Amino acid sequence: MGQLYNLMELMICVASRYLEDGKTAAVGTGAPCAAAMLAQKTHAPNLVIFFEAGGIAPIMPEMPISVGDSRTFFRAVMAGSMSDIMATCSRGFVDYTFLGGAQIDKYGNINSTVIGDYYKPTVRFPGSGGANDFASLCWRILIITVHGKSRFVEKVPFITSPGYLSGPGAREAAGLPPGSGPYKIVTDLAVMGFEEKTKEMMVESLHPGVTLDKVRQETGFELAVSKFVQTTPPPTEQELRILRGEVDPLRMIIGR
Amino acid sequence: MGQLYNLMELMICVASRYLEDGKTAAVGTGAPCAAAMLAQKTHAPNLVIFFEAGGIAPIMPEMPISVGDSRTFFRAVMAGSMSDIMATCSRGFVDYTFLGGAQIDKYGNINSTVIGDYYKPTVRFPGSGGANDFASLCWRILIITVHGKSRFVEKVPFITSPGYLSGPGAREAAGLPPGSGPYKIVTDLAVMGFEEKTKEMMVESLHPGVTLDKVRQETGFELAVSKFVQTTPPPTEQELRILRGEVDPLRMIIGR
Amino acid sequence: MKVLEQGVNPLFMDPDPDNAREFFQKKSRAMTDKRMTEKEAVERFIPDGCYLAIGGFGANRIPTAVIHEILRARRKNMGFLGHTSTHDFQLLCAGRCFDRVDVAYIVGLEARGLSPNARRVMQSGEVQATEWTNYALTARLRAAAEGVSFGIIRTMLGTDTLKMSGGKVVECPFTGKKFMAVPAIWPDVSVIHVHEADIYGNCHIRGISVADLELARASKRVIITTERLVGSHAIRLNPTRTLIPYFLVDAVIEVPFGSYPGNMPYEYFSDEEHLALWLQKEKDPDVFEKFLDEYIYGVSSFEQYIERCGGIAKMKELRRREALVDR
Amino acid sequence: MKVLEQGVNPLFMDPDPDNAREFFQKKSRAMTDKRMTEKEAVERFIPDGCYLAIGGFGANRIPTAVIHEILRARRKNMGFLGHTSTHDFQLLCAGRCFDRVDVAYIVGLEARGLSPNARRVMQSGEVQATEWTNYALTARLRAAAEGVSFGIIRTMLGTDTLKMSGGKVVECPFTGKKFMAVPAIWPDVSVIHVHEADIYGNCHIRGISVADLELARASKRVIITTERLVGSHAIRLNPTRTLIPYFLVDAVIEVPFGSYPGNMPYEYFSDEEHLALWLQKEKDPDVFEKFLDEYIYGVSSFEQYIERCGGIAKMKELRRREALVDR
Repeated sequence: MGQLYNLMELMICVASRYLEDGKTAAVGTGAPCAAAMLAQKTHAPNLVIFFEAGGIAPIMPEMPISVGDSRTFFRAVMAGSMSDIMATCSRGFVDYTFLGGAQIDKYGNINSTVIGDYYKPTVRFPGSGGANDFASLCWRILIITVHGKSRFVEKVPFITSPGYLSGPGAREAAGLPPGSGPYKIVTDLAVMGFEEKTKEMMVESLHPGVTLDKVRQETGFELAVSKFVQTTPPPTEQELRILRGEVDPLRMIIGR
Repeated sequence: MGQLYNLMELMICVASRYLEDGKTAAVGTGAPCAAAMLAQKTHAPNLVIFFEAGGIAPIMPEMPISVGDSRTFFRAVMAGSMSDIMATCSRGFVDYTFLGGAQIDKYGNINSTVIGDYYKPTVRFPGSGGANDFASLCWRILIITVHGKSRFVEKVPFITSPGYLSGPGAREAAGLPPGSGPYKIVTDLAVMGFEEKTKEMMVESLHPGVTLDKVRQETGFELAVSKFVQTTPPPTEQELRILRGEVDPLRMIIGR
Repeated sequence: MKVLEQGVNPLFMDPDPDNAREFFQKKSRAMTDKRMTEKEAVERFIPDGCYLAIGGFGANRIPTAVIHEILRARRKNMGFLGHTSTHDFQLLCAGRCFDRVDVAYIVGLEARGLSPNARRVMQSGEVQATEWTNYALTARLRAAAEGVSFGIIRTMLGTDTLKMSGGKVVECPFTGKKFMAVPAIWPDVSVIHVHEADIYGNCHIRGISVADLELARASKRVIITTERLVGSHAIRLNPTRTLIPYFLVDAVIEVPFGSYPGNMPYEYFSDEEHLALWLQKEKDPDVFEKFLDEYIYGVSSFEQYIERCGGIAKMKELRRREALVDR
Repeated sequence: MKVLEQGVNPLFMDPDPDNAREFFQKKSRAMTDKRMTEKEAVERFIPDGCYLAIGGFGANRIPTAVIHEILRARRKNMGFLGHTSTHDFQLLCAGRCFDRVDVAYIVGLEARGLSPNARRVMQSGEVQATEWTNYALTARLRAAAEGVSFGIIRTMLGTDTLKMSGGKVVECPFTGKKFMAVPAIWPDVSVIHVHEADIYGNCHIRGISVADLELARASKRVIITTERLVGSHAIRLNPTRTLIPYFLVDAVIEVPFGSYPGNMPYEYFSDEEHLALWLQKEKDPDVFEKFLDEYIYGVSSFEQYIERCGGIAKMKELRRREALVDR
């Protein structure tokens, strides 16, 4: 299998399938942007892409390297402002957002700020950027990240961006918009959703050749498992051809 | 005297003298705009004019008929928005504003909303428009109006736009920016300022041929009088020539 | 949040952003051809009783064609956002279309004088009013555009405008100072006239935008009338110019001279003679009724209205006035 | 105003709008020639200890020339608004210019990776930080631009980002719902790179404005670097395009290729090779020191820096990259 596609290609192809046609998505650079562009070129030609710095619905000639570079508003419908983009998310106009992050816990909370003491951190990460804003305001949060015990932890030491926080009802209690929250997490091993009642992370499909034990080994907490665990359909030839030929010909992302 | 200039011309010329060069002024249409344009063409060439609908520093080819018409941003420095203009006033960037109004009281409070019961008014006026906003946010409020007992009342029945409200300290107590407030009132009879301690309206200069008794007759409350009441210098030939020839050649305002 | 003081008059619209979010979540984001006629737009998006807002500034860049259609459709019991309204308000009063209004500026036509009929309507006691200011209403739209339930300004404080409003005075949690909190407002529908739009509703406005950026974002439905339709490439060629993106828009109507008798910046000046005629005819209700029949109710289209007002000759004259030739 | 919850970290700037009003009241409104050199601008408007903000978006439309000059002037103990900052933050860390930072996005260069030196600086514990988000900082600037002491948003809620911020959770006086209140911030000085400006400081920006509309209005002093100077007639011919009016601006510096090595929309793309070189050289502090001497401290002007980076040939190559010829 490994010869047919690499794990980054797998993650991008699988993630792209969750973006519905005719919906709106706020994305960052890297894999999330690649997944959104791939969706546009396959099943979701009318997917509307927003970038936090102001770009709306660009016709991207190539992968942007920054969410504020000129590719993010090339032949766009509008080149606006951060204030306008975030306000649009706040009004409920943006259906999906696509995030990464250093660490994630069972409620889908993300840490991209620090590891160790905040005032003298062992590791300082960039912080929220626009991630907390998108995770608060967009309807459905998608996350792409590689699996690993140090990344998938019981409770993140610092909640940079909100998942379901401490569990059911916690987002609403905190003042976040009702009906919003983490939706799917796509890793190099599996796709996880969230259990309806408990809001805990739940394995929904295993990538080809991956066992549930393997996923559990790479996860730092007790994973719920869907009654209907499936095998993730592998990337199709068409997906791979478009991803390699049109979305990321320079292999900026899939070459990593 | 009446042959040399009419009372509207007198009011406009006198009012224009209070606008300093290099300062900013938010003005409405009619006499206030004429006074500001006259000031620009005489002693204050660098007076910067703002219009509430978004025009900043236009080179006005003629008197605007609306604060939102195309003359208010003809060859302007910026054609912006109401939000931006009001925000600029709120930040303290606008030195003067120039208002009219149906009624005014001894503290410089203005009524331009209703006479009689609010819910079934005897007379309904336009309301605040941007007047309350300018009177709240600009540093110095100038008012042009004709004198009369029914206009100059002890206490306006409805405070549309704030003067000194109930007296010393009242603006600050209400939450309005410290240091702002009514500055001068120019009528067809006199120029009034406000007494430093009491914040009450005070006669500062009488127009040529006007007696203090006449002003008192036309005022519905006890007017304070400055120790140094002067006679208002009449419009100069230059002021009249420019007002009639360049500012209002169609006599839209001075013809009233 | 501690409320130190508050207005006594009602809010006509729900200030809850989550109800607005629910509506906007369901609104289509599809880039479809949204062209239709004034009649269709009023039929589909402006029912009796809805809360309406008009873009532009009273008699500048106003969507006259749609307002005339609202009168011809005999719409009643509407709510209205009386924000910088002049001729638009005068028209809706002529049709007795609304029974409640958020007031910042009404019944007046600026330097032109006051509308006798609009005053009759507002003095009848039949219209419920809540008082605000131009900036307060802009701030209410801005808060709605930002998806929050209120905005913070420093005006209205200490006045009867505040007492007769629906606003509240609050204390800043950082400075302890007093500020005016005004509730967000999401109008049911707004109608905005622009210079250029494509068939999807991406819009350009030349000159001041007044409060239309905020209005288009706050409104649940947006009807665009445009001087001219342009190809989508004209939008994508210069996305910096887009003020209103397509996904906010529900209807696009091409209406040349659409702001007549108002001013359209860079296109044509206002018809002051016609606007003066309105103020004169309004003095006598019977005379005014005949006037309305002649110019609105007895007219089948905006084009016919333009003809009755002098047609292309008049339009050419107003273009000359606007262009300031010889200056 | 009832505070339900609040962050524990300090505000680095005074949120009182009346102190800002006092400053802005005294600021000149005169339309004077504001051209000067980077050296003069830094000398006059960017003293040790001041609170600085940078326009654009990290490595897009950034005022590189002035940032280099800040390093050469050995500025210390500054405050910094870490809003969408990438290469700008990397530069200021290289100069160890600041000791306090409001954080939304720092130490990273987006898809390019993380800055080893910036991480060393931030992990040293020598820099005081307060945590925010991109929108929270935009909202803080927006509140300042509106002349009020706080703004209302719906993000940060429920997270440690809130706990480590200086924000407060409040209850809406209209709906009773929880919102995030963020304090206004008026930076001492901001530096913004634009496409066109006249000698008075009226500015055009092509493409996204990011948060520069709010930033220019919130800042007490504004330094503009511009790709090219244009005559004032070019501004007055199309006032709709003006994003930053002259009276906000204190200095205008013409710097062609001024955003290099960053991207300047419609002009030239970012120099990814040079930005990659930074990340590589930063790994070893000694190597990095020599690198800084070669490209910044040992260089007398931005023009000389451009020369060392490949001069006009490189610029032509980046223009080609930006223009997307053959696509």
